[in-house]
Amino acid sequence: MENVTSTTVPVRKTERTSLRQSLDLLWRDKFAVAAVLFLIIVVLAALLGPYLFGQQSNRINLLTRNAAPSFAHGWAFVLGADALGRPILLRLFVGAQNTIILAVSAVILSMIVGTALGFVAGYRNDWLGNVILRVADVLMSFPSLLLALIVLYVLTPGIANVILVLAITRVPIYLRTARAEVLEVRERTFVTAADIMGASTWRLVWRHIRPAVMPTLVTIATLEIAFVMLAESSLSFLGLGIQAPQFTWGAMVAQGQSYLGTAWWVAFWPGVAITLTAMSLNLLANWVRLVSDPVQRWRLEAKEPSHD
Amino acid sequence: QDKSKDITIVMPSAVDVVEPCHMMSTGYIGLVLRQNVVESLIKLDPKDSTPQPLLAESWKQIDPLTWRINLRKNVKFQDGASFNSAGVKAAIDRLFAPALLCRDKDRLFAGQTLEVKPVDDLTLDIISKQPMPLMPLTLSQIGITSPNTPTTEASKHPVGTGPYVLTSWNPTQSLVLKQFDGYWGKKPQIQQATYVWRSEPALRASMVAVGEADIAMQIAPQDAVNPDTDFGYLNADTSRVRIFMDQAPLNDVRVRKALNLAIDRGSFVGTILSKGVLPASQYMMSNINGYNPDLKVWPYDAEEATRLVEEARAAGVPVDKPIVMYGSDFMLANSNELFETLIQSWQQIGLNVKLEMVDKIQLSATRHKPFPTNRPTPTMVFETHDNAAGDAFYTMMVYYHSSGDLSNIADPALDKLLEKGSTSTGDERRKAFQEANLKIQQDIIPDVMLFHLESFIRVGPRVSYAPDFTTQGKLELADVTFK
Amino acid sequence: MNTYIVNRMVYSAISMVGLIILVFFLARLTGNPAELYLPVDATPELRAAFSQVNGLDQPVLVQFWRFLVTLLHLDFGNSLRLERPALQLVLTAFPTTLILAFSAMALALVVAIVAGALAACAPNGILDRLVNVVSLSSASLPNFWLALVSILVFAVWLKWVPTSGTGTLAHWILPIMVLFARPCGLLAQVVRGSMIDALSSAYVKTARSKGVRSRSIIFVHALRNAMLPVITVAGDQMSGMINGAVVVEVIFGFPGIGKLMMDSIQYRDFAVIQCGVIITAAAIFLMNVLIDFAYVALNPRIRFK
Amino acid sequence: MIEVNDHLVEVRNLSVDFHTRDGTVPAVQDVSWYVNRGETLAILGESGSGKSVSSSALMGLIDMPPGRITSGEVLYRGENLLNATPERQREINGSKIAMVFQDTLAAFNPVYQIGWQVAETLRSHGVPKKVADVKALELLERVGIPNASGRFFDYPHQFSGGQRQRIMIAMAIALNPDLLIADEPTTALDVTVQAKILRLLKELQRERGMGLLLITHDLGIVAGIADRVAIMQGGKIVETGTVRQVFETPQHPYTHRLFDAVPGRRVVSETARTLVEQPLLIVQDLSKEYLSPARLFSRGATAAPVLALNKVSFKLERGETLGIVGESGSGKSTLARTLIGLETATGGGASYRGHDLLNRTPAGLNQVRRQIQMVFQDPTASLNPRMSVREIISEPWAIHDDVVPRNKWDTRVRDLLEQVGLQRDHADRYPHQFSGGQRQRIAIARALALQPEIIIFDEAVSSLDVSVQAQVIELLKSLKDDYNLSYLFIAHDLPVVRSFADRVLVMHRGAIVEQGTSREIFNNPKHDYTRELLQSDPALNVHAAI
Ligand SMILES: Nc1ncnc2c1ncn2[C@@H]1O[C@H](COP(=O)(O)OP(=O)(O)OP(=O)(O)O)[C@@H](O)[C@H]1O
Ligand SMILES: Nc1ncnc2c1ncn2[C@@H]1O[C@H](COP(=O)(O)OP(=O)(O)OP(=O)(O)O)[C@@H](O)[C@H]1O
Ligand SMILES: [Mg+2]
Ligand SMILES: [Mg+2]
Ligand code: NI
Repeated sequence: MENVTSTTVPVRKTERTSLRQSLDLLWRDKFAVAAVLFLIIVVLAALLGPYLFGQQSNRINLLTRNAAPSFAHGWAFVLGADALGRPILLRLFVGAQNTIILAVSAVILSMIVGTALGFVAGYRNDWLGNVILRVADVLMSFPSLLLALIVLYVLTPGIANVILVLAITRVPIYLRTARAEVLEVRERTFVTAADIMGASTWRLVWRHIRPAVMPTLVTIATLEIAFVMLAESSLSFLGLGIQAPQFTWGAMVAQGQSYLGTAWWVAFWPGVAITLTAMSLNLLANWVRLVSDPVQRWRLEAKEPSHD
Repeated sequence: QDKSKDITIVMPSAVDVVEPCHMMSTGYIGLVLRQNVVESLIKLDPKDSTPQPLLAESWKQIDPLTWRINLRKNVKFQDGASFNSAGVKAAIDRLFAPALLCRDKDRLFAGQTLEVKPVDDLTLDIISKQPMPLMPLTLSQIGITSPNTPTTEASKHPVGTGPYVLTSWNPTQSLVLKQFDGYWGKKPQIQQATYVWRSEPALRASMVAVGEADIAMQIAPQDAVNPDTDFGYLNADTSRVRIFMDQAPLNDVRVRKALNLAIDRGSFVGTILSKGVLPASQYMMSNINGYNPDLKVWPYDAEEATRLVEEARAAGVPVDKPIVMYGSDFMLANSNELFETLIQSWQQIGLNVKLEMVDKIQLSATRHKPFPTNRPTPTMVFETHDNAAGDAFYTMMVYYHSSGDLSNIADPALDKLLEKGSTSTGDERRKAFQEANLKIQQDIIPDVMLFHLESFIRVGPRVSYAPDFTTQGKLELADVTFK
Repeated sequence: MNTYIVNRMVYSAISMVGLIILVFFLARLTGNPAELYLPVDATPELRAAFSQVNGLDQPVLVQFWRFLVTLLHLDFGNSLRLERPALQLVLTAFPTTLILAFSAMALALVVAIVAGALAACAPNGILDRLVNVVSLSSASLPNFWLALVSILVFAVWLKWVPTSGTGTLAHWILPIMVLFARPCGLLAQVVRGSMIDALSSAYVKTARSKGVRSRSIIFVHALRNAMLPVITVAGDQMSGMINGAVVVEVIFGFPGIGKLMMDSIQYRDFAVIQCGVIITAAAIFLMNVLIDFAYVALNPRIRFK
Repeated sequence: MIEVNDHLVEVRNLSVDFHTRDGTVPAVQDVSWYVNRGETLAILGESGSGKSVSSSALMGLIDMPPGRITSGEVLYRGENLLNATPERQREINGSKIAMVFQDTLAAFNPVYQIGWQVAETLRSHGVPKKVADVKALELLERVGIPNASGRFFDYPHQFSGGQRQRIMIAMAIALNPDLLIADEPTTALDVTVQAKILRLLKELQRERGMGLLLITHDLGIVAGIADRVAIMQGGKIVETGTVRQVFETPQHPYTHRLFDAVPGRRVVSETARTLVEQPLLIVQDLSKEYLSPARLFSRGATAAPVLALNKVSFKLERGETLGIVGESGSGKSTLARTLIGLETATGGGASYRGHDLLNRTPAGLNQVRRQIQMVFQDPTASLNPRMSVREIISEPWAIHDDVVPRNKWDTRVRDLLEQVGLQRDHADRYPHQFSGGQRQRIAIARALALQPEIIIFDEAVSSLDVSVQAQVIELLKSLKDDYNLSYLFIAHDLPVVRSFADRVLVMHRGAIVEQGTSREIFNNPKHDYTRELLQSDPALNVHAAI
C-alpha cells in the first residue's frame, strides 16, 4: 500500500512539472522563443500553404514580372514578384511544404543511417567497423553529381529520389562524427562502469554514449538542413530536382540566380527563409542542448533573479 | 609588349576541341576558328546569304555533278605550305578521312562523297555523285586546312590561311590567336585575341564592365541594360515544341491546333524573352531561301483552343491523358520561365501537360531516330535549331521529310514537295519549300512554333563590333575595330 | 602501429577497387556519349563509327577488362572530350583545387576555432549571439549567390580584386573567401558546441587554480579536448572540397578538379571521371588516415586495434 | 577575532549558495577562519559539509552562477580576493595560493602529458619552458613518482590514483606558494607514502613559511601536523581551536561523534567461519604488464614496460572480506580492473565459480556481471554526468530486471541513499552537484543495489569522514551478514582494514608479499614492507592525542 502511493505520486508530479518547467525554461531564452515561433509559422505554412495559396502562388502574370518589393500590388507582393510575376511571399508559404518535407526527410534519413553506422563503427573496432568506414570513404569520394545522374537515369525523377540522393551523399558526415565521438566516449569510466554492471551493448550505446554524442550531431544536422535545401536547388538543373510547377525554396533561389543583378529579391527572400529556418532550428537545438545537459542547465535556470 | 592592340573575348563555355571539321556542330570552335584561322573558299553575305569569293575567286557549275573552282593567288598557309589545288584537295579529302569522324560531314554532304580533281595549280573540279545545287553554300562551311594537318586524329593545332594563328590553347583555361604576318589580305586591327570562358552570364557581363574583357558573348537579356555596350542580334536559332503525333491525344489535329492557339507569343516578348525575339511561323528565319513570308504566326485565342479541346473530348479523344514535355535548360536564357509559362498556358485550356527537365543526352536521344515504337506517354519536346547555311533544305529535309533523321512525319505529299525543292534551283526551289512550309503549318501542325531567338553580346568601350545572325557561329576578328 | 597501417592500406585498396567498379559500371548507365559529341542529326553510321573508335560498342565487361589492363600500366586512358591523357588532365587540375581547398580550410579552421571558442566562453551572451548569427548565415548562404554577390561588390563596384580567372595572387582571394564561408560557419558551430562542455570540466578548474592564462585555458586546455568533432567535420568539408569546389571553380573559371569532373560527368568523359575519382579518392582516403592519426594524437585515450 | 591583518589568509563570514532545480542549496554558511604564515589549519568535517566549496571560493573557482557567494570576504595579505580582477586572481592562483584537488582523475587534463601539466604551473607564471621542465621533473621525483623521467611523458590515466594525487601535489607546490590548500591530499596514499608527503609539506612550511590549509578526515594526520583545527558540519564551522583544545575537550556533539567513530578503536576483525565451500574467486599467477604505448607524435624516452601485477595468486571465500593494502602504485587497482575485465591480463588466470574471468563466454559473462560489482577509485568519473542519482542507482535494476520490480525502484533508491548517509531527496540531483565523499557514496549505493555476491571496493571510503565511514562500514557488515556477500576491499587506511577485513593481502610492487588473517598481519607482520606500513601509521598518534 505504502509503496503504491510513494511511487506513483512523485512520478506524476515530476511529469507535470517537467512540461511546465520546460516551457518556463524556454521562456528564459528569448532567442529560442523567437526560433520556436518562426518554426511554428514555417510548419503552419507547410501544412496549410498549398491549400490557402496554391492557386495564387502559381498564377503567372507577366505584368508584375520581377516587381520590386512594395505594397503597390497588394499585400501578397510585399516581398516582390519573381520572373513570372508570381508573388514571392505566397510562394514562400506554398514552397515551405515541399522544402520541409524534402530537407527534413533527407537530413533525418542520413542522420539516422549515418549515426547508427557511426556508432557501430566506433563501438566495434573490428572488421565490421572497418567495412563501414571504408564504405564511408567510398561514399565520400563518389562524385555527388555522378550519383545524381545515375539516380536520374536508373530511377525516375521525383521527390523521393531527390531525398535519396541527398541522404546518401550526406551520410558520411554523421557517420564519421558519431564514430569519432564514440571512440572517445566509450573510454570514459562511466561507460566502463555500466559495462561491468552488465549493461547490454544497446544500453551502453543508447543510455550512456548517445546522450554525450547527440548534441554535436544535432548541431551538424541543423546546419545540414540549410545545406540540403540548397543542394536540392543545384540538382534541379540536372532535372533531378523537383519539377515545375512544384517548387521549393531552393528552386526559388536557383531561379533567382540569373536576376541577381537586376532583381535581387527573387533569390534573396527564399535565401533568407532558408537561413532563418536553419538559424531557428539551431537556436532551438542549442536550447535543447542546454536543457538536456544537467551540468549546463543552470544557464537557463539561473536567469530569473539577477544576482550580483 | 604592346597590349593596346590585344583584346579578350569571354565565352560561355570552353573551347574543348579545335578540330575545324567539327566547326559546325560542336561548341564554339567555329566562333574562334572560322575566317580567323581557317578560311573557306566562299563566304556568305550576312544580309542575304549570297555566296561571295574568299579563297576562291570564282566558281561555276560545269555540269550537274561538277563544280569548277578558281583559287586565289599568292596565298600561303600559316605553316608555310603553299595554297593550291592540291592543298584544297587535301583539305576536302580530309573531311572524309574515316578515323577523323568528322562531325560536320553528315550535315554538309548528307551521306554523299565528293571527289576533288585538281585541274591546274589554281583550278580544281569538285565532283559529286548526285547533283549538289548548294555547292557554294556547302563550301562556305568548310575550313581549308593546311595539307600537313593530320588525318588520323583531331587536330590540336589547326593551321589555315587566315589572318590569325592559334598560338596557345589550354582547354581548361584559354586560347590565344595572334596576327599572322604572312596573311594574304588586309591586316585586321586586332593584334592578338585571348579567348577565355566563364559559364556565368552575369560574370561575363561584369568582366567587360570592369575592363577584364572586351567582348562578352551570350550575356543574359536581363543584364543587357546598357544600350552603348550591349547589343542584341537574332542568332539564327528558332525554337519550337515538337509534337510526337503517334499517340492520342496528340494524334488529333484539333488538339495540336489548340496547343498552338493557347500560347500568347506576344506576351513573352520584352518580358521573359528579350524585346528582339520574333514570334515564328516556320522553322527558319526570313533570310533563308524557302522562307514563306505569307505565313502568319499563330494567333492567341484561348477560347478557341478550349473549344477545340472540348470538341476533341466530345469526339472521344482522351484529352485528359498526361502529356510530357521534355525540356533542358542549357538551350536558352530563362528557359525555365519559358517552359513554366507554356505548361501553364496549356493547362489552362484543359490539357494535362507536364514538364520534365532532362539532361542533354536524354534530350538529344529523344529527338532523333530511332523513335520508340510505343511511348509510355504522349510526348512533346522543346528544341531549337539554327540554319546558318542559308537554304531551307538544311532544315526541311532533316525535320520534315519522312527520311529525315529528326523527323517524325510521314506524309507522302509533303515528301514529294520537299524532294522537288531539294533537286531544283532558283524560283522553283523556293516555291516548293514555301509550299511545304504552308502545308506544315496549316495541315499537319507537327509542332508549336515559338520564336526566332535573340542573343546579347556586350562590347567594351575600347572596341566596336556589330553582331549579326552569323555571330553565333563565327566572330571575325577583322570585324572588330578599335574606337 | 605498423600492422594498423598495413591493414588500413589493404582495406583502402579494397575500397578503391570497389569504388572503381562502382564508378565504371554506374557511369555507363547514364546514356551514350555519342549523343553529346555528335550532332543530333548525325547518321547512324557516324554514331556507329564513333562508338567503335571509342570502344563503346563492346560489352561493358569487355570495356572493363580493357580498362583494367591499361590501368595496370598506369594508363588511365584518353579523354573523350579533350583527346589527351586523362591522368595529365587530372594532375594539372588537382593542385589548383588542393591549394584552394587547403587555404580555405586553414582559414576556416582558424576563424571558426577562435570565434566558436570565444562564443562558448559565455553561452547566450552577446558575443555568442553574434557569432551564432554570422556563422549560421555563412553556413546557409547559397554558394553561388555568395560568389556572384562578392564579385559584384568586390570586383565590379570596389574594383579591389579581379572578377575571375587565374594568374595573380589577387585572383585567389574571392574564390577562397567564398569557399571558406560554409565550412567556417559550420565549424564555428561545432567548436562552440563542444567547447561549452569542455570549458565546464574539472580540468579547466584545475588550470584556473594554477593561474593559467585564460587564453591558454581556452585554446590549449579546452580546445584540444573539443577538437574531435571539429577535425571530423573539417575532414568532411575538406573532402567535399577535394572532390571539387564545383560552384566556386565553375563561377570563377578556376581550372580545378571540380570543374574538370563536372564537365567530364556532363560530357560522359569516362576516362577522366575514372581517373579523377581514383586520384581524389586516394587523397580522401589519405586524409581520413591522417584524421584517424590526429584522433590518437589529440586524445591519448582513443585506441584503434 | 583580531582585526589587524596579520593573517596570511583570512576568510570572513563566507556564505556560498548553489542554485538547483528544486531550490537553493546553502553549501557554506557564514564561515570564518584564518591561516598564518607557516601554520597549518586543518578543516575536519562531515562529508558534504562545505569544505571543498569554501576553499574553492577563495581561489575564485566556483562557477557563478549556479554558485553564488552571498556574503563574506577573503583577505589575502589584506587584499579582498572576492573583489579582485580576474587578472589579479590569476596572478595569485598557482603562485601565491595553490590547491590540491580532491578528485584527481577529473582534475587532470586527460589529453596532456603529466610533465607538461606540472611544468605549466611554472610557465604560467613566467618561468621559461626549459627551466620549467627541469623543475617539473625534479618535483615529480620529490613526490616519489617512481622512474619520474621515464614517465614524464605519460598521460594521467596511466597513473595510479595515489600517483596522480602526488603529481597534483607536485603541481601545487611548484612555485612555493604562500598558502597551499590541500583537499584530501592523501586519500589514496598508503601510510608510508603519506608520511613522506606530509614530511615534504612540513619541510616546505619550515623553509618558506608556507601556510597550509589541510582538508582531511584523517584524525591521525590532523593530530600529526595541524596547529589548529576547524570542524565543519552542514555548511557551518561548529568548532574551532588548537588541535590540543579540540582533541582534548571537544565541545560540539558532532566533534564527539567524530572521535567516537575513529576506526582504530574497535577490535581486530576475526574470522569465525569454517571454510567448507569452494572459494568464489580463484586467482592464479595473474600478471599484467603495461607496455609503453608506441608514442606516435611525442618525444621523450621510451619508458620501460610497467609490471603492474606480478604473479598474483589468492582466493576469495564466500562471505569473506579480503582487504588489500599496499603501497600506492603497487597494482591494487590494476588487480581489480583485471579481475573485472577492464584490462587484459598478460599472464595467469582467474575464475569465478568456475567461470574463467579472463576469457569469458557470453553466458558466463552475464552471470559474472550480475554477481561481481565494483566501486571505482575515482567516483566522479564513474558516474554518468547526464544521469540523475535516481537513474544511476536504479540502472543495475534496469539491466538485471529480475532484481527489483520497477514500481519499487523509487523507494529503494531513496532507502539506499539514506543507508549510505545521503538524503532521500538527493535522488533528483545530478552527480556534479555533490561533494567528493557524497559521490563516493552514490557509487557505493549503486554497487549495493544489485546485492551481488562479490563487491570490489577500490578506496571506496577514502573520502568519507570517519563518522560517515563508520556508518557505511556498518552497513556493509550487516549486508554481508544478511546476504553472505564477499568483499574485495582495497584501502590504504589500515585501521579500517583491520577492523573490517577478515583476511588481508599486502601488495608491493605488483606482487603479493604477504597474506593472512587480519590478526596475523596486524599483530605479527612478517614482511619488511608490512612492518614499515604498520609503523608509519599516524592513526596511532590519534590515540595518543585523544
Ligand atoms: N554545483 C552544486 N550544486 C548544488 N549543490 C552543490 C554543488 N556543489 C556542491 N554542492 C553541495 O554543497 C555541499 C558542500 O560540498 P563540498 O564539496 O564543499 O563538501 P565537502 O565538505 O568537500 O565534502 P567531502 O568531504 O565529501 O568532499 C554538499 O552538500 C554538496 O551537495
Ligand atoms: N594505463 C596504464 N599505462 C601504464 N601504466 C599504468 C597504467 N595504469 C596503471 N599503470 C601503472 O601501473 C602501476 C599500478 O597501478 P595501480 O593503479 O594498480 O596502482 P594502485 O595500487 O591502485 O595504486 P594507488 O593506491 O595509488 O591507487 C602504477 O605504477 C601505474 O603507474
Ligand atoms: Mg570535498
Ligand atoms: Mg588505485
Ligand atoms: Ni582573526
